[in-house]
Amino acid sequence: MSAGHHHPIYRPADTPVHRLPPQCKLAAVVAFAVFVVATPRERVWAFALDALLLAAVAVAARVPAGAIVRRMVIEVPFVLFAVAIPLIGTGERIQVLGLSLSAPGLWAAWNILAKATLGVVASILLAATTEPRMMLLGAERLRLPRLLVQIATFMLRYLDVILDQMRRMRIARESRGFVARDLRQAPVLAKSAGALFIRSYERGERVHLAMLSRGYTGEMPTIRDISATGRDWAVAGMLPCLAAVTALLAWSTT
Amino acid sequence: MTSGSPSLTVSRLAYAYPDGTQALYGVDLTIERGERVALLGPNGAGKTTLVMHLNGILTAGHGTVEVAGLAVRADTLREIRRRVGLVFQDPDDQLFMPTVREDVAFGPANLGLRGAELDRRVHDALERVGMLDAIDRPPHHLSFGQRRRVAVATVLAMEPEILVLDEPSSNLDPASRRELAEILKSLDVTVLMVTHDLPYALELCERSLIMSEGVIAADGPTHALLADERLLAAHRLELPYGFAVPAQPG
Amino acid sequence: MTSGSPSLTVSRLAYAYPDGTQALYGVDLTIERGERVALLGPNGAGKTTLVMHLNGILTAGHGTVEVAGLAVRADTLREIRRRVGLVFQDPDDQLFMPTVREDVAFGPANLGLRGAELDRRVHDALERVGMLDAIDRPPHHLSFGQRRRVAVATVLAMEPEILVLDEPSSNLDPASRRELAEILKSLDVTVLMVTHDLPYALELCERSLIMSEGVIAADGPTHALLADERLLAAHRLELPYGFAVPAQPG
Amino acid sequence: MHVPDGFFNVPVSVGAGVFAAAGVAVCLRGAKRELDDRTAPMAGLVAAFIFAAQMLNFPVAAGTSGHLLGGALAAILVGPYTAVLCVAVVLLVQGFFFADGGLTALGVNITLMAIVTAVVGWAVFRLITRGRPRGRATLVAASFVAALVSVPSAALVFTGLFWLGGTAPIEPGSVAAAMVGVHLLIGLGEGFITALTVSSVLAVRPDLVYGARGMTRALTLRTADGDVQVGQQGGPAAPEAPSAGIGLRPVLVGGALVAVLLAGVVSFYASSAPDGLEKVAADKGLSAQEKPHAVEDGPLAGYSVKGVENQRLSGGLAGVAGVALTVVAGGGVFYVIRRRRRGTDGMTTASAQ
Ligand SMILES: Nc1ncnc2c1ncn2[C@@H]1O[C@H](COP(=O)(O)OP(=O)(O)OP(=O)(O)O)[C@@H](O)[C@H]1O
Ligand SMILES: Nc1ncnc2c1ncn2[C@@H]1O[C@H](COP(=O)(O)OP(=O)(O)OP(=O)(O)O)[C@@H](O)[C@H]1O
Ligand SMILES: [Mg+2]
Ligand SMILES: [Mg+2]
Repeated sequence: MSAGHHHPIYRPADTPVHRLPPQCKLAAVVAFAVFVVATPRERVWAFALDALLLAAVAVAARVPAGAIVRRMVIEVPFVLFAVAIPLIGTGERIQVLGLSLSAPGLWAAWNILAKATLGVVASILLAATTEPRMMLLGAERLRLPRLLVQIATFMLRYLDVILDQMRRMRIARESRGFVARDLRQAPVLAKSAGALFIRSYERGERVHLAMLSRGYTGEMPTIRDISATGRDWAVAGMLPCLAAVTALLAWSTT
Repeated sequence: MTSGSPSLTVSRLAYAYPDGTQALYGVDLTIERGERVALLGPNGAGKTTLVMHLNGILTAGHGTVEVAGLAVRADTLREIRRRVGLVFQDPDDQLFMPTVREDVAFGPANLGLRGAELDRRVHDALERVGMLDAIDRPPHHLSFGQRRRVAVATVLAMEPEILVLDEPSSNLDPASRRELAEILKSLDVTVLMVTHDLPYALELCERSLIMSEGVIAADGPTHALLADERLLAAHRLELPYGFAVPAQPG
Repeated sequence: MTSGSPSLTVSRLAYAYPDGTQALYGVDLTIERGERVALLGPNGAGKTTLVMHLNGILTAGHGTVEVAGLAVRADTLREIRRRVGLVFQDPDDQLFMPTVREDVAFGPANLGLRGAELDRRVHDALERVGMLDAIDRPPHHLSFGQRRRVAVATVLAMEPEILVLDEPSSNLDPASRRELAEILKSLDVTVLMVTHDLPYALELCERSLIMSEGVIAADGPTHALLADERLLAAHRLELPYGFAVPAQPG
Repeated sequence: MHVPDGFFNVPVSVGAGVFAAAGVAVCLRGAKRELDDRTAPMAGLVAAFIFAAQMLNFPVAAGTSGHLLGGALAAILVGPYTAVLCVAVVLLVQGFFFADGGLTALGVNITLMAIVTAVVGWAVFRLITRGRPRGRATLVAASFVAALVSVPSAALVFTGLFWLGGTAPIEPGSVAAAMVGVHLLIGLGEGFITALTVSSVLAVRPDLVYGARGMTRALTLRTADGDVQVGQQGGPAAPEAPSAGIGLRPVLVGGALVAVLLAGVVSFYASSAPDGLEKVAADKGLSAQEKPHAVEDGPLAGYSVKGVENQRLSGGLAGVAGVALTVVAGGGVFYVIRRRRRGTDGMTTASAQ
């Protein structure tokens, strides 16, 4: 991550998706994820429909497929886990390519892979089209408790401080001839990690004091208006509504 | 001297940092409304520590601080901070918002300003320090001197009654330094300025305080203090190379 | 001029920060062994950006940097950093270990020094900047000026061939400022010093470069440059209040 | 341990969601007592730290890797209530800004990684440090143990939830064995990092460690009026001294509440969605009641669960069992430590005589 305030996952652009008020997008993505999870796993076609919905959003938001795929590595640990389920799963076994696999295990693996992937892609699209600060404002609009929003605000702010400190310390080390080659350098790194903690802590504290001394009372002044119109909600609601219809169809065609 | 209570009254102020280092050993000072006072002294004298007490960022271990008659206490902090604007020694401590515009707007917005009035304040303040061009850039991507200028703007935008500046001229280029002096002269507020630049202090402030080892060691007209070589030398102060005290001080 | 290749050669250096801001637009300069050169210029001129190229912290977007005949490239970085000691503009960028002692020892230890020799270096360096008392304190609990002094010590302890200092005198009290000048004069190394303090440049460096908007706008004897008011004004430089150029420059 | 979407069935996801929301609500109220106007920034800082630390995965064994959970660390630095908020925020941010961890699994993730780790970590920490001269060594050791215990506890609860509503047909026994085994190792890493961090903060800024309140020595100020002692004036912003610290009791009560709520909420939702539960039960062979169970031999959990025919109730009880196990495991550790301590104390007195 670069030490910028714009998170790299965010891709600035001016599309209808970017312009939607953040609270609408947040609610839509959560609802979408819920309907996907509620879809019975045997209806493979339903997941294909959901994937198509996301693809449509990605096209509308002009988020290239490559960017999404690159972000999806976050899923890798669970893909590995999912691959293991049929091998160690219980229940009736079937032979696939000479391997004895558990049939319910295969279904479970498919279930996790499909639902997790759809969830991850939906989150990626949300993060790619919503600035972190807007996301926080949106969360506040959705009545997420103030204190939580504030903690998140500070967290993002201090993440920059910490990453910035890390970067500064690395530059300082290197410019005095330090090269981390092998384990023998670990003590130096451990020591500077301890110092990093305190330094970020104290810098964060000073920053906070600077805020206090400019009249901060615990609430970020909201300078931008992000109220949503009925139309915004209708547009954002399309994604979860279609997913809900898909889920309903999937249930009713049992 | 003007009517009413003094702008700043500090008495018997002592303070130790949490790690045990004592920085202030009993500071007494009074600054009247509208005065411009320089705070001089060697590195580690306790200047920054003192300054942090003036708007309640640090609170008195012992002793009292009063701002325009109002004691600095937990329940008066909001009012105190509205009155006292503080420019930190390290601009990185001062700037924390994602863009220069939001950073400068932060203070006035906390005072309740919105809309056109807020915009005007932000523009004015940035214009004064010559950083209007950078209004939409992230502060941490500016050069050090540029950050210092924005830091000054964040406080100017709040239009405080009392302006406290901790080495505002360091890292500024000579023209900005003069421009800052002109800004400070043009404002009708009480100013306390920490500086290591003695000619700058002489130009801007009629009165100076010398702080040393956690106490105020001298207090008087800048001109007189700077003429006293023994006093200066005792506190690691000296006039720079090539400097001649002008006949008629600023 | 001494024999061999110059200490520093920069040619056609251009650089843009990752966010797209271009800071250098083609810098050319040559500094001979043993010279002391001041780098002057307004805020945001690109001085820090240039300096960061001299030991490979930033690497040339375009153009070349050579240190004593050795091109700054990924494979020469270790050797370059052994030769060039860089004092950052912000002391917080320089100091990162839990105590002052460890911080000053860090550089020489990386050069392979151990035991008594290492201790001697640490003590000498801290003594020179007058910070021996603080040897066991955490650097981030020092005052700004004290941190600046320790930052200088960390580089002095490495005894580099070429010393590059980015506004080393800012935030120093006047006596420390003079002491630093004396240290620099006593060392037999090439010095490139960024500063906004023109009298200081005049005192310490025979030659100056003026950097402006990403290029070197002037190069010549400090005395001559500072006498040229038109040139100075064009680059936001001006002599401070009360300063008279001494007849026989430093 | 970031659970993705689709890993747990809907009833468990929703149940855990409700539970997590209730827990966070309790902590929102509690946090106000722990810190003053520094709450949000300090919590934000700790959250940022945990976030940064979670980005570094360390290899554990056999190809798995773990990362800091941070609940215990946060509890020691900022207090248990605030700690839950910190970690919850980390998880929210990871879910929404980084697509890490499923959005429908947020309830599960918050329950496991925020609530369980912080509550267990803090309880262990308090039990070890309570009533002892709290030297730095004690605090650091307590931090280590607290963090070490908190991680397998979370793994245990995970197993409990998995048994209730995991979608994968794996024997809960092997899940328990694998999870707890791996997380014991991760716990070691967690303990190490936590102890190192707490120790380094204690060295320079003891006033910043919530778990060390009251330990910081009074400062002596030399003034014109002679020497004055100033109490824990704290660093900047002079917070009013936090009101009386939170004893162990609320934590235990909270833990019990957790158990009851978990059981109640989950079984309630399970009953409202019988299809889902039946499906899972069928998948896992739970309804057949013939699965050998990892906790079967446990005197408490095994007996009661085995004897219960009603799925719903059995589900609820399993939830209780999961949490109870956590508490018992944690309690066992304190008990051993206390016993050991008392033993050594006795020995020293004996040798003194
Ligand atoms: N955070 C801190 N923790 C502990 N001690 C500190 C801290 N900050 C400053 N000190 C110490 O307190 C004393 C006064 O420091 P202060 O920053 O007030 O000095 P100053 O007069 O502002 O110096 P400078 O001119 O260098 O900025 C110094 O001895 C310093 O080392
Ligand atoms: N990290 C950064 N990202 C983007 N732009 C930057 C960054 N750092 C500096 N800049 C920009 O590059 C230009 C040159 O900056 P630089 O820091 O080199 O100036 P400087 O000459 O050192 O100024 P000063 O005297 O204020 O220290 C400025 O316009 C500045 O805003
Ligand atoms: Mg200071
Ligand atoms: Mg610079």
